[in-house]
Amino acid sequence: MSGAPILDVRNLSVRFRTEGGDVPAVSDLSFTLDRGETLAVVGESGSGKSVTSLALMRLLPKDSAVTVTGQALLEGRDLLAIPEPEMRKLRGGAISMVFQEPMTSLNPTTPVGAQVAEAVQLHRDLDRRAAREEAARLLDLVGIPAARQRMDDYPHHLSGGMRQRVMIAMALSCDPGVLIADEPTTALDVTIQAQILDLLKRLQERTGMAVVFITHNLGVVAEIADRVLVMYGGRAVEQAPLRPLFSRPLMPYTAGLLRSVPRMELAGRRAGPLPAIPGNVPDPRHMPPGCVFHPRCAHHQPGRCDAAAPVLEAADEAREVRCLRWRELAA
Amino acid sequence: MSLALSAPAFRRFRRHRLAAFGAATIVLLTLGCFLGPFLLPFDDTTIDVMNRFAPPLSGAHVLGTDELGRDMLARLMMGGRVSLIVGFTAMAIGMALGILVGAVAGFHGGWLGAALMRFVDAVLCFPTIFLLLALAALVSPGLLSIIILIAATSWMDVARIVEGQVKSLRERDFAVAAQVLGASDARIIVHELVPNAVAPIVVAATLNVARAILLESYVSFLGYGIQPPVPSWGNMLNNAQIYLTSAPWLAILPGLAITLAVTSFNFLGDGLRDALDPRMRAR
Amino acid sequence: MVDFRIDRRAVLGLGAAAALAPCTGQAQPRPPERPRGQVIVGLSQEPTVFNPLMPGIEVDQGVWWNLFSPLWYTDPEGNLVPDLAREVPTLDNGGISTDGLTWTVKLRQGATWHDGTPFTAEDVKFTLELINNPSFRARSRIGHQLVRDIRVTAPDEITWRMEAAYAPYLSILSLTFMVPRHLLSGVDPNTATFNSAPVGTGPFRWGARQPGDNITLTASPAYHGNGPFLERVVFKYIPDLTVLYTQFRTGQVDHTSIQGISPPFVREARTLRGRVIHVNPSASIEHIAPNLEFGPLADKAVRQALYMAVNKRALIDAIYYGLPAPTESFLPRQSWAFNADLPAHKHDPAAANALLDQAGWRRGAGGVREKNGVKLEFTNSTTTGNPVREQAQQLLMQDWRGIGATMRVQNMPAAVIWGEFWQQSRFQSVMVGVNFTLGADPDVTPRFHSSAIGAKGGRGQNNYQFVNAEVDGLLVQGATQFNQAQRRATYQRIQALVREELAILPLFQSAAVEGVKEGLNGYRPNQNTSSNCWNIREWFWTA
Amino acid sequence: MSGFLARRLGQSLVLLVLVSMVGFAILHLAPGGPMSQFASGSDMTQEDLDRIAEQLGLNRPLPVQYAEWFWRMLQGDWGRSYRDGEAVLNVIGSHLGATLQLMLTATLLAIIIGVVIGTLGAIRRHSIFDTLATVGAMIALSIPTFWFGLVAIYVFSVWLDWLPSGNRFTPGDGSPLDLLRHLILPAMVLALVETAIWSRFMRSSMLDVVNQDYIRTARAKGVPEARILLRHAFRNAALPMITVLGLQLPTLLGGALVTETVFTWPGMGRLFLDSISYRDYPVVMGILMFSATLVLLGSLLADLLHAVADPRIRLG
Repeated sequence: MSGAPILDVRNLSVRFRTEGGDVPAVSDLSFTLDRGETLAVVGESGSGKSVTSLALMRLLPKDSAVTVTGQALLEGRDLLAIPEPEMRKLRGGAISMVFQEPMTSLNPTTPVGAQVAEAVQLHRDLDRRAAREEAARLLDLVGIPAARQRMDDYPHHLSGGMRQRVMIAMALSCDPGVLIADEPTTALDVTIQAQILDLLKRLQERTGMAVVFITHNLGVVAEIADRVLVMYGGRAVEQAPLRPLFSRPLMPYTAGLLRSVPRMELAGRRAGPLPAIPGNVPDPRHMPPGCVFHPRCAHHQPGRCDAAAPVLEAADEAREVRCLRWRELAA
Repeated sequence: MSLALSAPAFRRFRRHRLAAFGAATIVLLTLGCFLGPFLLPFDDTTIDVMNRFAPPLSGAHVLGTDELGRDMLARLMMGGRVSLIVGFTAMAIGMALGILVGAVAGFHGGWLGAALMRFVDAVLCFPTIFLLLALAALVSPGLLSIIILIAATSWMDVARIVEGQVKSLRERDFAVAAQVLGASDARIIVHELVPNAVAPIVVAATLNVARAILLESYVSFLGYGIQPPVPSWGNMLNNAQIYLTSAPWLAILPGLAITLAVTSFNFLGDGLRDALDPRMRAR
Repeated sequence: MVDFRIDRRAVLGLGAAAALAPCTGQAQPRPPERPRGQVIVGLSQEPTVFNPLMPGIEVDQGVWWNLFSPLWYTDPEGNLVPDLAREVPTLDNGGISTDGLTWTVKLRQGATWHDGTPFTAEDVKFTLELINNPSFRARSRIGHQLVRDIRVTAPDEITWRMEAAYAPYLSILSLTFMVPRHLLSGVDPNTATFNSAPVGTGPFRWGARQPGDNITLTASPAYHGNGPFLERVVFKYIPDLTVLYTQFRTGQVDHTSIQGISPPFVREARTLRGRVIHVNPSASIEHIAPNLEFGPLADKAVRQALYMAVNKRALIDAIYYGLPAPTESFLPRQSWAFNADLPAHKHDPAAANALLDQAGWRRGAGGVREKNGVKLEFTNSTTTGNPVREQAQQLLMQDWRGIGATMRVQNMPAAVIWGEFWQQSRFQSVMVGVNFTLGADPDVTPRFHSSAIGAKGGRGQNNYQFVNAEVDGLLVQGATQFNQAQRRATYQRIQALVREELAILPLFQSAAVEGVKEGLNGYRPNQNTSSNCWNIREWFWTA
Repeated sequence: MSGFLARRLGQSLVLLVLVSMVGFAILHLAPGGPMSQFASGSDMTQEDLDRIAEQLGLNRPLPVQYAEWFWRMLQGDWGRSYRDGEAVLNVIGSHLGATLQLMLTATLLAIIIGVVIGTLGAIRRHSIFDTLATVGAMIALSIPTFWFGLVAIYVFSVWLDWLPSGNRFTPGDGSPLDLLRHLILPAMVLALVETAIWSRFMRSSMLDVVNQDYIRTARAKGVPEARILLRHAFRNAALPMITVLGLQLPTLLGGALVTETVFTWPGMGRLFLDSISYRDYPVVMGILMFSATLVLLGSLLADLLHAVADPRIRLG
């Protein structure tokens, strides 16, 4: 179980066509994911994280307003190019996804057990009864107490945390190689958040799946990630293993993000009020010239940062960064 | 996987194209009905018994003549005036009544509000046409009475909308804050509530014009409508019924006019709803 | 069905009598031995009243004629023909005493009710008494309230005394159907089951009623008269005249009755194959009813000018397709009392203008005349939903505008216009068709006697508020005369006076256009009965 | 649940009393009266008319008449028709069948066609089909029903001579085929507007649903599109339709009135029209109360059904 990455995303771009013109939601994004690895994709809202995950699942609206280019090789097969029926078989099978909103992501008129069983039955050759058995096992696995009794409950009977466990059970039903978790804990309160993260870690250890964990919460990242991909304005701006990134961010944006997080989870110390990054996420229709982060960057040099667009360059064998001044700043 | 071609742009264009079509048609109809008769060599009430039932495009009368030899185009225009006047004034009165009742009920709440809203509920229990006919028995037919009749059957929805808005806004912080700061009720209504309620009201108003024009034709069809010799699209249609086989254009033309006008208002209302109601915008 | 291929158009215009039998040279078709087939009669109003003594309209009466029998009826020529009576009482046969106060009626023997009970003089007595029963909602008590001391002298003979001599009572009785004592005594006659399952002595018996849709009658084998030759009669309610005509055209109904065929359809109807169209002069006189107490209309000169300004010919020819005949009288041309020498109407707007100028009506602002501050303006009303009448109104409006008179249309639903608006003379003018006769009797006391003005506490229907001492006197005289020649003179003088005063502006004697499917024999229009369904007993299909 | 039911029924009864007052006042304040139609032509005199009005109790003060009517109604006696002397409930009952037949046929047609059109329109949003369906529905909602009826009669009865122009059956025939032939045109006309309404509601409901997160979830599970539509989207989209049904059915009574007039269909609508023009107060009141009850029951039933079908809803 080593060697080639399980997922290899190359030059992924997503554009939306709107009244106001073309919107590049994701630009030229490339990353890899090794088996069993957890990659955290971090960024503020609007940075393109969720669009990336939906693009990989091919769940973006299938109309002419959306243009997706690039490659996403899942064990060598390009998710963006295979025919839809094949893709459908992969979805929920080899690659599955957990969404942000547990309150609305379950079908309100179908008992939860049936929803899990449906996923099981779709991808595995089981009859109804066996699928139901399997669903019960999965619900139990994700830590739903008295799982068998809750099979016939409707989603509205369950709490948010429980619903998210159901979602996870559904996602895991076919031992996926890759699980994309799109802010799975954001909508939950803190104690539940921790439980769900624990659960995910535990399940990952058991099944050896790779996880793409999308979040804006660096606290969560610290807890779960092996590697971190920081996105800003639809681009990857920094990519590094967890520890080096946290201890020595190269991109000023990453540094800003880290400063804006209560650091107790990270180092147990806390110093004064949290300095948020000034300014707002750029309007994707009017990206600033040069480095897209320069209007908010404390280190930006007029005439340089707003003139040439930086490229993503390798900082060392494990790290990449997109900044014109990273060497100066690191020094 | 690469998809091309515009969609949202086209989609919005299409959307607005229908609304624009509606608006343009309404403007044209209104202009035509109010200015057109001045340009025509014929009067809408001049009878010419020697020249009855002239088919369209057969002579001096572009759209032919009716059962009394009157010019159809002139009558359609004058009828359009009446129908549009009925549509707009009935809508305006209905709106005013609805807003008044809704605002009072929503603002004061309590037993008065409850009583008003129960009354609204009771009136809504009557199927519109039943209520309309029952009310029609009360008054002698005529332009004013038909306007009042239609207004009397189309204020309840607005009352409900306004009452709901007012009530929900009243409970919101800013209205409470404004009240604490000593703003008068009227000021609160004008500055805080009206802007919030205006979108659904505008939509309802547009759709109610369409409804009023349609109801006028129903009432006239059932014999309780505008009196001769004043034409309205409804009574023209009613009178044309017996000539359906011999002079079908007498029935077809006003029917088309009604359909066109009502469709236009409905398109416009639909477009306005899309534009004004953010919840509906996704459609 | 047999197609006789006659030149229908030649036959049609001639009206009632001519169209009776298609003149094909073939032998007159003979009725079958036993009742056969059915006739579907299309009606534009729904018959709902089946107790023939309660308030009903023409369509109800059309049904009554087939379920019930009067003592005698008036035939199309105006003769009284005995039915349940053996003979019509007259001064000559002694049935009516010379002072007109004692009446004796000899009854037919062997007539039975549909349930088998024999019909006797007790039933006649019961019927007359029921009409005067204060708790019974009897339709009309005109004439009946004069009846006193009813005595059954034999099972087939009855006699009574009249409070006052009243000649029209003969005609009133010709429209009074007998009801069965054994079913109506001892129960509330207003709500008796009889009212919804009537039992009569007529040619057909009650079958079934589908409310809002139809009534089915079936042949009564025990009927005492000629016929019936049909197994079944269905009275079908088709509320829309257009649909009624369409269904007649497509053959779904065999006969369109009462409202019949609307004038606009007549031309097309005459071209239909297998359909015979009858244009029957009816007893209804279409007129403008002025309120003689209302401002300008109180002035006789105004009425005369208005009348002269009416382009009757255009009205009749264009709007009514030339079907009705212009008239000057309130009586139908066919009445024995009709006055043919009334001055004829002349369309003369110039003379009308001159007359108004002379009478002091000067043209004011907008060309409308006025006199002493009173404008020559009035409203005209009729029932809504009658497009043909509305057209006539608009034509009159234009005619009268030409002489400086403004008429505005103010139409109302029937329930409103004929309510207090009409009964209490709240109108200014009304366009209406009225049958002034009682059966075939020309007595018009309720319409023109000064004591019959509802608005002045009167008991009749003189809603014009016509007051004329000479007419009053003549009306009293006519009601007590039993000699027809004398009565004719009286009523001809009344017609002349009403025409002279223009108490009504007569337009025309209405023509009812009714259609009959070819092959249906026996249809005989009768303006003395309110419905031409009066003799369905004689109808039969050509074999 | 029973608490909810009791409360709703209580509210409904209060509303019904209000309805009866409004209706009674409107009717009896209207000029004219049930005796009017005899005044124009027949042999009845003013005296006769006054006498009968007196006998019918029409001269008493309005509150007295109302009180008596109300008290009797409570005891199940809705009075007797002035027109034919039948008990009002029987009168209504004898016209109800025809109306129900027409209404149910039209509704069924409208639901089936409307739901299919609406669903397809939502799935293929902004396709040519959807555009046509949208425009078509708008036009259908804007056509005066009676005019459409007249045109339909002109085309199908007068011109093509395929179908009868009115009535419920041919007298003396009444076979199922005959009934069906008579039913087609009026049901089609009545269904036109209904179909438009249903397709609009269905489309909008379906659009609501297909944009829901759980549909995305289903896709993420790899559920085939067809199954997503049928199993996941349709069921959820159909739920609000129950409410539409509950609210639509009674208003159909009004729509049926016009259609019944055009096609001389012997139903409630015609009865109402005839009764209003006759001023047959007991029957008119009866119909008003009946339809109001239907409206209230409709919405109550819709709520109940909705609660049964939608597990999220708890009545309380």
